[in-house]
Amino acid sequence: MTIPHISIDTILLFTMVAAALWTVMGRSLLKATIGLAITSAIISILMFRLNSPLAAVFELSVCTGLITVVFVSTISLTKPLTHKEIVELSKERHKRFGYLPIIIIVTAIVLTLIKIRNNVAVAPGADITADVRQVMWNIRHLDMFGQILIIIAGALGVVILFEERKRDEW
Amino acid sequence: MILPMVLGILVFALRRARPAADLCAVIATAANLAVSILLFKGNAVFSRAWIGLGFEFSLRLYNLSAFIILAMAAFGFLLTLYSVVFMRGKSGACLFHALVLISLALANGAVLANNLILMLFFWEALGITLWGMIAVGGRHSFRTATKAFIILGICDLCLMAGIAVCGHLAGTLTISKITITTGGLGGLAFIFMAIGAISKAGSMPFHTWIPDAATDAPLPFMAIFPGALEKLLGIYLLTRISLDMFTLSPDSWASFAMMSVGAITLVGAVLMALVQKDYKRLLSYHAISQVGYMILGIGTLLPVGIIGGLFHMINNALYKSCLFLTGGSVEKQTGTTDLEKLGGLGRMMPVTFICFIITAASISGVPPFNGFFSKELIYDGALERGKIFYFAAIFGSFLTAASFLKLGHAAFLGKPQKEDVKEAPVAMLVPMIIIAGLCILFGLWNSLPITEIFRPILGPGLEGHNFAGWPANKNLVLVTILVLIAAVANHLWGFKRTGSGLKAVDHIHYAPGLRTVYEKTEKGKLDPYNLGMKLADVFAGAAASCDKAIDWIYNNFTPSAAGVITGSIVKLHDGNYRTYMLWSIAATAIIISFLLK
Amino acid sequence: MSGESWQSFLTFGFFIVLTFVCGAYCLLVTRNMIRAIIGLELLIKAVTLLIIVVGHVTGRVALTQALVITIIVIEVVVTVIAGGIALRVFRHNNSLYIGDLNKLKG
Amino acid sequence: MPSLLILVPLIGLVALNLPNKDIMRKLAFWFALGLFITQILLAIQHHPVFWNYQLEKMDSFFRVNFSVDHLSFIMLLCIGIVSTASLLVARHTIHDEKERFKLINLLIIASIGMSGTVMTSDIFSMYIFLEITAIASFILIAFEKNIYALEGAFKYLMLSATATIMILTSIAILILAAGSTSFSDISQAVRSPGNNIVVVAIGLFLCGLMIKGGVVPFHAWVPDAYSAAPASVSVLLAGIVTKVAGIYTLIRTITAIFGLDGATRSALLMLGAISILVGAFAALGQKNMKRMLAYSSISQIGYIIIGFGTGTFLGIAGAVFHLFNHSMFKALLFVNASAVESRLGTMDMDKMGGLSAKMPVTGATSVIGMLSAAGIPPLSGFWSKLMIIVALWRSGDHAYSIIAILAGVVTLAYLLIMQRKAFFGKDNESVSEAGLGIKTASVMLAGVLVGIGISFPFIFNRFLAPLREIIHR
Repeated sequence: MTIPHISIDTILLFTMVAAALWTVMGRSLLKATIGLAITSAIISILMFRLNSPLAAVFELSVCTGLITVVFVSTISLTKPLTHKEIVELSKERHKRFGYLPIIIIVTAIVLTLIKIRNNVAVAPGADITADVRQVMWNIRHLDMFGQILIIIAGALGVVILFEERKRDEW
Repeated sequence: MILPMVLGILVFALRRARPAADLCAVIATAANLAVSILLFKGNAVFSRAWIGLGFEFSLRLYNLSAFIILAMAAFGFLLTLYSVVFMRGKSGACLFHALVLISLALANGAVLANNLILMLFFWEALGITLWGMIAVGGRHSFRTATKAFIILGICDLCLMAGIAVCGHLAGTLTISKITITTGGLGGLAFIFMAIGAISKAGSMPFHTWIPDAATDAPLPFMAIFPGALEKLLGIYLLTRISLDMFTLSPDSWASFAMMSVGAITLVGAVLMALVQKDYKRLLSYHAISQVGYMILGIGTLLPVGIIGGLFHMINNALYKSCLFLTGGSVEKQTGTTDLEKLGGLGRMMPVTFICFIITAASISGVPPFNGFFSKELIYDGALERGKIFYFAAIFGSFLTAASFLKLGHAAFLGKPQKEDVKEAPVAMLVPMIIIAGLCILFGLWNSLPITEIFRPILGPGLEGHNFAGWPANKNLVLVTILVLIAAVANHLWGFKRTGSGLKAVDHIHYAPGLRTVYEKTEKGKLDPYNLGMKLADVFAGAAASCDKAIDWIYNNFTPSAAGVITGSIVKLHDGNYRTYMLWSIAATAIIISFLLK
Repeated sequence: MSGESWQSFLTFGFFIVLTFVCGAYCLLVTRNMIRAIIGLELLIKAVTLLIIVVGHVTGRVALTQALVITIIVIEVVVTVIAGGIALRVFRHNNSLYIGDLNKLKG
Repeated sequence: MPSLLILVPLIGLVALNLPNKDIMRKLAFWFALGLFITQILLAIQHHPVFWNYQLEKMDSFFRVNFSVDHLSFIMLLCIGIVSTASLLVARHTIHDEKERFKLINLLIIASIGMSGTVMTSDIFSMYIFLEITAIASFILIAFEKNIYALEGAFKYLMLSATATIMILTSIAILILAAGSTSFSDISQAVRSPGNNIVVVAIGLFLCGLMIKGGVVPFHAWVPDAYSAAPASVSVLLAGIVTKVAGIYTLIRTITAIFGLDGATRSALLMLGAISILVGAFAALGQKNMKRMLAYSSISQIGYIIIGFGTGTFLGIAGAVFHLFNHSMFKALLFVNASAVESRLGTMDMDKMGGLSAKMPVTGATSVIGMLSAAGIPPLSGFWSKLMIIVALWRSGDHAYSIIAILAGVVTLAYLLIMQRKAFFGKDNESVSEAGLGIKTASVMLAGVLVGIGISFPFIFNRFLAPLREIIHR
């Protein structure tokens, strides 16, 4: 790979990786969640820039919004750690996660060294200018059924997993 | 043609109601017998395209297979009759009968099959029923059954490999079309297939499960399987491969190898038999030893030897199953088979005793019983091929006679250990009497089986030879009779020394160092004999430790090796998903880099 | 494919791979169930971005958008269920420590 | 009209969850049973009127490129049978009606997912259906909500999600190369050689599927998930879910899209051999019945992979046939395990013994299952193993065929250990035979095994011989 040109996209991408790094290395779970939301937001901006507004809106609303809510509520339902524990944990965490930036830099260097030939020939498609909704409803409506099924399954899962039983099991 | 009957037997077998099952078993075997009598002398090929993979479902009936089937059917019938009485009231009797019937059907299939894959199919399935039958015996027998199954399974794998190589070489799997020479791969195939055949027959070193099974498995099993069916099958296959499938010359290494295996088996096993103190165990070692004769006979690859081997096969099946049956009667009536606790049964169980005498005389090769004639034929063949084999055979014969004298003496003569032992029930006696009668018949009228059955197997090229009647070589007969007399003398001598029939041959086993020196000085004449006995003792010891080593491999080494592998694999699964994920990612990386190459 | 769009694909790919590394490292190293799920989220996001980029460079924006929308729906459901399992585990163990999740082994 | 197989259950599912739940709860079992049995019948008959007819209205609305061939038929049959067994077991192991209702709902969802997977000819739809199945499975494994169940579900979820990411990355690259997601388009684009990035995509895709299928070394979640799941779910999971999600998809994508070139072939053979050995030896050391069966599953999957790796017609037909047989006998063994579990409350084999006296049906059928698994003639498992071994031998991979034969001994060893510990030996008092549903399920599966074993030539000509078409496409 060649070294990427500097442009808005590149800056955004760089921020994305930085946000991801922060997510992983962040001290508390809440910070990690916020980091994930930021990553997600940056990705949705990138999607806008790549002519995919619908996906971007979806990403923004669902991932940045809904998932963050899910995580925050899960985290708040679990027991918060005491300050002392956090300090102890974070020391250990530095040991474990300290390698990540190094690994990322190494990967980046390796990637710049790899040469990938551009011999991917794409056949010109008919739907280059097609509308998303058209595609979704006319070509990929099986996916819509899949989505319905998955949502039903998810609903059942929520019912089953979050429902409290009367007698407490081991 | 025979298939519907096989299926019928299977259906019968699966019926579970107890009294009905007994009846069914008898009827089914009788029907089997009737059909095989009808088919006897028939010559037919039944063939059908099968699953479109180039295999054929083909059965072939010709004189050898028809004869074997007849013999199996007869034994099946008689022994089922016997076992119905013997097993009455024991747990698992129904299952046992069912398994016997299924085995009979499978054995029929194996004999009839004209396609190696088909034969393998039946052959392997027999292993399962065998396992089941030993396992019926009780708590201890499960282990034995598994051991037997593993040994036979490994040998069957050899057979499978042999078949694969055969198919590769001959380009067909139809037995009657295969002709292969024993060079290179062909030799390998021959070795593999011979291993499969002789292990089924119970030859050394694949024999170790038989004595164990003798003590653990139900007795009729011993009479049916190692006594009759397995011998018939194993020797049948050996004949087929050495006569039909492979072109062997009498001077080839294959012949030499087979004869060596035969000689070693017959001497080694009989030495083991000599020192046994249990009726059934003793018999089981003889069952192994007699296989040695057959392999020796067939291994000569001379017409006389082959006919002797085949004749010996049927004779052995006769007297060995009858001997096992007498053992069964003794066990049934006295509750034990330990020779030290038996004695003086001859008066209380006269019929059993007479049957025993007849069959023991047969197995020892006393004229004019059937064993004598077949052994003479084998001696003839062996002598022609090499003196050493002849001496081994004669020596084996001597020890056989000695051990049967001991057995008969200990069990049926001497001081009665138990009072009021009754004769066995009629249904158990009938098979014994019939078989003993056949022993005499085949002895006196030996031209019947030889000219009618065995000669056609070898086909033309035997004009002018008539193997029936009294053996041509009178010198051999003389030697045999001398050996027998020597055996009797040996026994009497031992009996005088120890005063017990059981211990009459102990001097062979215990030939001790000090006493040898003493005897050397006192009886200079018997010196070579004693030395020989000492040598025999060494051999017996070696055979025993060999036995133990093989046992150890089967019992300890394999499981512990498996245990180490298993243990380390299990330890790798530490329950942490991150480990598992790491494996996955690493494997993905490896696979992708492999694909990129 | 034109050199320009190939170049832009490579640029995006470069950073997407880096994000992959982040997420995978998080999955492999973390000791907290929630953080493991967050790592998973990062990976899925990187993949969605990759698909959109592919759509952009091949001119099949409509198709890839449709796919991405489905992926996002699936992703949400998976995350919710994973969160539910984590919550349940917390009820039992009173911790989210992954080391406690090795009762099934061998 | 094959889309009805997706549509009808979906509508039924929605209807079941409408208000007035009491009636629906009672109805759910029969509805599901009807669905599965219909599916079995349709798959056996493969009547052209149903499978080829396009409804006028549906054609325009439901323009899904479902393509149903003989491989799909076999898989649909399998799905129907195992789902039925699982349903019957569920009826007798879960006593709370509310809980059972939820479980049945999820069962239906999983079976829709699987049916969709085997019918679709679009790589992304395949992914979606896989995901539907997977999500239903996560919930089903965690159904009892004890810590083991949660742990098993979490591990499965994590590894499955990893697989998902691999598959999606691969799909992205394939779209880059082909511009479309249908099998035929990708297959055309992929077959030009020398395209490294596409090779990476293929590798990722196959590895993702192998995670889902539980091929060594991607297998480690399998025993945990199987042993933690409730009885009926482990029947479904072991019987069919991993087979459809991992192995069927592998066979389908390789035959229809990627093609089996030399490197892929040797990779498959190697992985298959490793799976056979690792699975068999690991099973030898297990004390928990379900775990042992799970490792046995891994080993049998190895046979399927190795048979498929030969690339010949005989090998692929053997692999598909073994896939079917394995579904049947593994489902049978798990049904029996659930019968034992429902009566003894434990899966520890050291605490069992003498069960065949008290549970005759369970004991007898498990012997049949065991013998079939060990490849003993004339049960069905023998034929498929024979086909695989012969195919390996003919294609020149003698070493692999010898491994396959020798591993048969180990297979028999661990199954005998299981049989002896659980069903033979000392008596276990106060145990009674399992419920009617479980008995029905095990007798049904055992009947299938025996029947197929006996009528093998017929089965071969009717179901396996047409598989030639998937190779020569």
